[in-house]
Amino acid sequence: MLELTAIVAEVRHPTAHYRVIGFHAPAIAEPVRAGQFVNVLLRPGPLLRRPFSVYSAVGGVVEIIYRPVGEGTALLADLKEGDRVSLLGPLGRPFEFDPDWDSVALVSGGLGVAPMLLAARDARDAGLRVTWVHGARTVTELSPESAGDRSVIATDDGSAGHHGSAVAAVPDGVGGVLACGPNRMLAAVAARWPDAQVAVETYMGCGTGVCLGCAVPLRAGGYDRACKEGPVYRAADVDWEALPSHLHYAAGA
Amino acid sequence: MLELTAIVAEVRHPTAHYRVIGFHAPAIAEPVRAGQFVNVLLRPGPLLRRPFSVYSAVGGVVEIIYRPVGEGTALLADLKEGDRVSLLGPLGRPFEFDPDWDSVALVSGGLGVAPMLLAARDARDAGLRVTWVHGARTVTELSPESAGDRSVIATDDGSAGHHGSAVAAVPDGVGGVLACGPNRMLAAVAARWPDAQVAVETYMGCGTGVCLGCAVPLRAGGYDRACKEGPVYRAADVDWEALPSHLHYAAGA
Amino acid sequence: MSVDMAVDVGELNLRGPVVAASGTFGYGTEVPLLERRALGAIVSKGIFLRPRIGNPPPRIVETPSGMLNAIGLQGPGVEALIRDYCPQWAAWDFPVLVNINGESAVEYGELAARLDGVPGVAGFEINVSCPNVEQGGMYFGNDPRAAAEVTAAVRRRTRLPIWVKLTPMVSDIAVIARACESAGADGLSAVNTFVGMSIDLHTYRPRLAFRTGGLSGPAIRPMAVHLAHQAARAVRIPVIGVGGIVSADDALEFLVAGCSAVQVGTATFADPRAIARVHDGIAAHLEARGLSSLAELPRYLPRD
Amino acid sequence: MSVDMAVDVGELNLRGPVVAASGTFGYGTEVPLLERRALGAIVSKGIFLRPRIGNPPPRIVETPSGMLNAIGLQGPGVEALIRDYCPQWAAWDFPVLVNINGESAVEYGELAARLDGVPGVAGFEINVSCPNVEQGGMYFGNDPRAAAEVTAAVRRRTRLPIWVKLTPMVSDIAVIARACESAGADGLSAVNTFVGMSIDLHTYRPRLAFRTGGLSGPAIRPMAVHLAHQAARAVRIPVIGVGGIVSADDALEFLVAGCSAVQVGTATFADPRAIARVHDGIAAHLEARGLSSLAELPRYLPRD
Ligand SMILES: Cc1cc2nc3c(=O)[nH]c(=O)nc-3n(C[C@H](O)[C@H](O)[C@H](O)COP(=O)(O)OP(=O)(O)OC[C@H]3O[C@@H](n4cnc5c(N)ncnc54)[C@H](O)[C@@H]3O)c2cc1C
Ligand SMILES: Cc1cc2nc3c(=O)[nH]c(=O)nc-3n(C[C@H](O)[C@H](O)[C@H](O)COP(=O)(O)OP(=O)(O)OC[C@H]3O[C@@H](n4cnc5c(N)ncnc54)[C@H](O)[C@@H]3O)c2cc1C
Ligand SMILES: Cc1cc2nc3c(=O)[nH]c(=O)nc-3n(C[C@H](O)[C@H](O)[C@H](O)COP(=O)(O)O)c2cc1C
Ligand SMILES: Cc1cc2nc3c(=O)[nH]c(=O)nc-3n(C[C@H](O)[C@H](O)[C@H](O)COP(=O)(O)O)c2cc1C
Ligand code: FES
Ligand code: FES
Repeated sequence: MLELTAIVAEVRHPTAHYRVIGFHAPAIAEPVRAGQFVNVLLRPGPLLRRPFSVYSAVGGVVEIIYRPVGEGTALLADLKEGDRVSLLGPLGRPFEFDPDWDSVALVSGGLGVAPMLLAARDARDAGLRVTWVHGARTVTELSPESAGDRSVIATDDGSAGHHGSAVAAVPDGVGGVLACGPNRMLAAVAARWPDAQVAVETYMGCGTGVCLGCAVPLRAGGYDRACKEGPVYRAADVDWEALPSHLHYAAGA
Repeated sequence: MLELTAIVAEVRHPTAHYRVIGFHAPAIAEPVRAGQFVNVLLRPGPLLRRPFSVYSAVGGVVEIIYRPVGEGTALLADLKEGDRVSLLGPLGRPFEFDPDWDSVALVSGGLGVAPMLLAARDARDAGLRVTWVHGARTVTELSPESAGDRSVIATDDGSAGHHGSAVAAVPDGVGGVLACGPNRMLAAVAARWPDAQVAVETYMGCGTGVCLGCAVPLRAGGYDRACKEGPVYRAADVDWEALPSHLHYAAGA
Repeated sequence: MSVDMAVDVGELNLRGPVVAASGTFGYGTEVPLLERRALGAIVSKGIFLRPRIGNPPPRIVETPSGMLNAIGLQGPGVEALIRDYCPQWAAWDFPVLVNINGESAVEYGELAARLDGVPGVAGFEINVSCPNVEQGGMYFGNDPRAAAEVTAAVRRRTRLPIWVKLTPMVSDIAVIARACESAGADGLSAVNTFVGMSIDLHTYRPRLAFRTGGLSGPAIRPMAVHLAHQAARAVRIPVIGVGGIVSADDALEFLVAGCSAVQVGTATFADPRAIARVHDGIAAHLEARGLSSLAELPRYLPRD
Repeated sequence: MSVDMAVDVGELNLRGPVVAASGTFGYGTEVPLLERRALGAIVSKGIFLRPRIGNPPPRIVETPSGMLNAIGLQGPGVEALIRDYCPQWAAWDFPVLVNINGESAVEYGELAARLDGVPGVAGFEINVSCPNVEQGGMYFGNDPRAAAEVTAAVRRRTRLPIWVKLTPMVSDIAVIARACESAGADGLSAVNTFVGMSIDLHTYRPRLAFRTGGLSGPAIRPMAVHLAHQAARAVRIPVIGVGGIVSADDALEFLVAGCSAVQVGTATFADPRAIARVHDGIAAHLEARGLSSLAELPRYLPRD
């Protein structure tokens, strides 16, 4: 875990609703793995940092993808090339690739696509075939940058690809399943593939394991820290009933 | 009193330490008179507005002059042409010109020069001869834009003009005296010219007369509101002993 | 807007739930009353029987998301109030409540008696919670017996609505709330400011001449919501929530937490139109949820 | 820097006045200890005799210049603490105090007895002020008799330094402070968090699963400075100021107001180097004023 001041390298708008911002931060870009996150300090701005999954890490630049929904993301959207922010990262446990897998499905809903670009990279590095399955409300939402992999789209309104949930759209016979998205989607993932790895979201105070604010309820009882033992969990290990699912900014996901 | 959203029309740096920012606000620029102020809202920014004397009002643009010393003025310094801020103004009672005067001395220390540009304008409009007397710590500080009027400079360190206080540097025989600057300077003004008009500074909550936060202690007993009955007072009417003089950002004045 | 925003706070029918908080709106006469359509009521600056000059300056300090004030209840006294302000209030189409103060229960009672029946006075807010005066003030609000005594003293002298303004500086606000209810209060304003201090690092002394002041503004909102909720759970009379409201969402937190109405204070300093903004935002929230009146807003109010 | 920053807090000699606040620094082992030269001491996360799972999520909410937390004293219990953390602490060159919690005075005493003499444990901070547990916690801190009883129970079981962490939710902190001093406390940490609530306008229920939480961060600083000052005026033992410190100036306000040391909590979340920054800033302030040691800092501490 590092704390460093990073310079904004670029800002992009891949879709009407989502934005990408890149920070020059080689010391994080180099070690980061899929599923890990950075904690961004905005000053002047809210008291606490804002955690974001690392979306890509190329050429020393750490990218994150977000939707402006509140105080923090509004300030993020104001940042321009050359501005400085403090980053903490890489944080959390990444997705793990089982040597027995020959293929992997990357299942995402809405902004849950955030860790999947890195997951695809790490999967390819591990010699796995990759199937993307992305669920969106309508076709106008982000489609993952799936770079020649097999790719399945599901939309709530049927405006593109499968009509219905991303989970239902996943073809049979995939090896590993990695998922990220609204909690109710992840609960469905857990029902279909108990061994799937899922990246969850919680409110976070510190992102470094000291505050115990990011509690994830476990089926086995008790709580883990999303920022330290998570954010990636074995799907069946999480007590989905007890994990708050009213993360409102993700509702549009 | 108006509340309006004004667009930043220009920013200038007349000296190394001072900055001027102009807001397009004809509805304030037109009626404003010397000694009145505007109350500026900075968002995102501190809870309360920041009051500033109106420095000039030409072509519908209200200018203020300031030194970046704290949270509010730092945000002010970040504003760029085209940005929007909310202004309240014009606020407070202006300097009054006595029809018996034939001339007037404008005595200022440091940023106390702020209301003097307008005072000179109003004085000339009233047909008065104007003498500027400006006190500074050293010659590097702002000299007023005295436009052909008689002008006297006093510096604490003798690096230019009179060596010593602005009050001592005022020539005899001036008609009216209008003054603005650190409270200890204004107390000296009061000692020499009880009838001088002085513009004081206090902390302000509202700027509109409702909070009673801007209390100015009176020789006659009790307190006036700097934002309503002031900020311009007859020098002898203020209880200078009881008026806080530890306005730290003005200490450099 | 088609939403019905009217609310009954005891006997007082307000056209909207947003009230101007005492000490932050003067006597309602200082600033041109823009958008008065949105004003539920005004609570005037705290008054004593006799004129008071208030505390020496500095009287205010800004703090993170808040401010400290130590005005010290500067005011012209009741006779000047009746002469200079009540006639103006009598002409307005919304109620003005007078925030009353005293150094003893008797003084509070006398003030109410003097103002009872004066045209323009629609009710009283008993301030037993001012942290900025040496005598009286917060002392009465700390102690259930004293708070009840003051309330009863006022009750005996007026039939006008009485709100009691509670101090947050207590371990259990429910006890005070019940004491005031039993003594005849028609409503409770929760809460007044929290005591705070700020040190000047140039002088190494308190920044405020009075040394301490009352903390207001968004900083206190989570505490104020909790206290207003505790009060609302403890009594049957309406609670008027106050503390740190800037936006409609802030006001809605108090309303959901069990308050009948809210007061906006410090926010007015930055935005003289804050009350209208909050009022309109509440209406917009209700409309977006398909609710046709404020009364339909869901409340979270488990009873003790 | 040539300034002498060492400070004696009772028997404990700290190399600097800035201490990590309980619950905001974990057990000191989670994050690589950068710049430990600046750490006066660490107070570890609150512990009970037995393991506790803590409260369900959501446990935190951000508020203006502050945050609410309702962690609920999640922890592994004293045996795991002794096994997993104390050995690491024993190797450090600054003291670690254990923040101890119980549901009865007896439990506090047993916890102290179990930890007394364990290498790595330099002292105790008695938490009688946690707002986030159903049993114990703040209840003890509200009542001078209960606070004194807990303090005495711990005093009987250990000769190590004891600080008592005071709750701000009282009308008169001086009374509690004196009660703890008389019962044998070596220092007082002032203050813990303020109770607050925040309402979710989507669910119309409290955002925190525990419903209420403890408010920390800059929002509470003016109140914390006032309470620490009131405590310092009331007792002869050292007071450790805590609440909303982000900068050196914030810390200096507490020190001038009569505190011997300070704790930094929430600020660490945004800036893991906050303690070093505050420490260095205090030293720079002293140097700029020509003071050669922290002891020379002027204090504003009129005695009661
Ligand atoms: C491990 C992790 C990875 C994340 N990755 C991403 C990402 O890749 N892209 C992205 O856009 N966001 C991500 N988030 C969420 C992100 O941290 C911000 O919370 C979110 O972007 C909103 O921030 P804000 O300051 O704009 O909103 P706020 O002003 O804080 O809030 C806006 C709304 O969102 C809700 N909200 C805010 N923060 C959270 C939170 N942490 N959890 C649930 N609800 C919240 C608030 O209740 C409010 O309704 C991640 C969070 C975690 C914990
Ligand atoms: C009627 C009036 C006219 C003014 N005209 C001008 C002007 O023309 N140019 C100008 O630069 N400033 C003027 N001021 C002061 C201005 O309002 C700001 O307070 C000042 O610029 C510092 O603001 P800040 O937010 O940057 O500093 P802050 O972060 O608020 O504070 C920086 C330092 O200044 C002190 N300070 C802040 N505000 C005040 C205040 N109102 N009074 C005393 N001390 C304070 C603080 O204690 C602190 O030490 C005027 C004030 C009044 C009341
Ligand atoms: C400058 C100022 C003066 C106040 N004067 C009074 C008063 O006279 N009587 C009273 O009951 N409350 C007074 N208050 C308290 C407010 O009415 C309100 O309870 C408090 O400020 C919290 O609300 P807010 O955060 O919306 O300001 C005053 C507050 C401020 C800031
Ligand atoms: C997430 C969190 C957990 C805390 N846990 C404890 C605790 O276990 N024991 C305790 O005495 N105080 C605890 N506190 C209170 C802090 O130690 C401190 O008193 C309070 O946060 C005020 O200081 P601050 O504003 O610097 O954070 C906790 C605070 C936070 C924010
Ligand atoms: S966010 Fe603080 S422990 Fe996870
Ligand atoms: S600043 Fe509020 S009355 Fe003058």
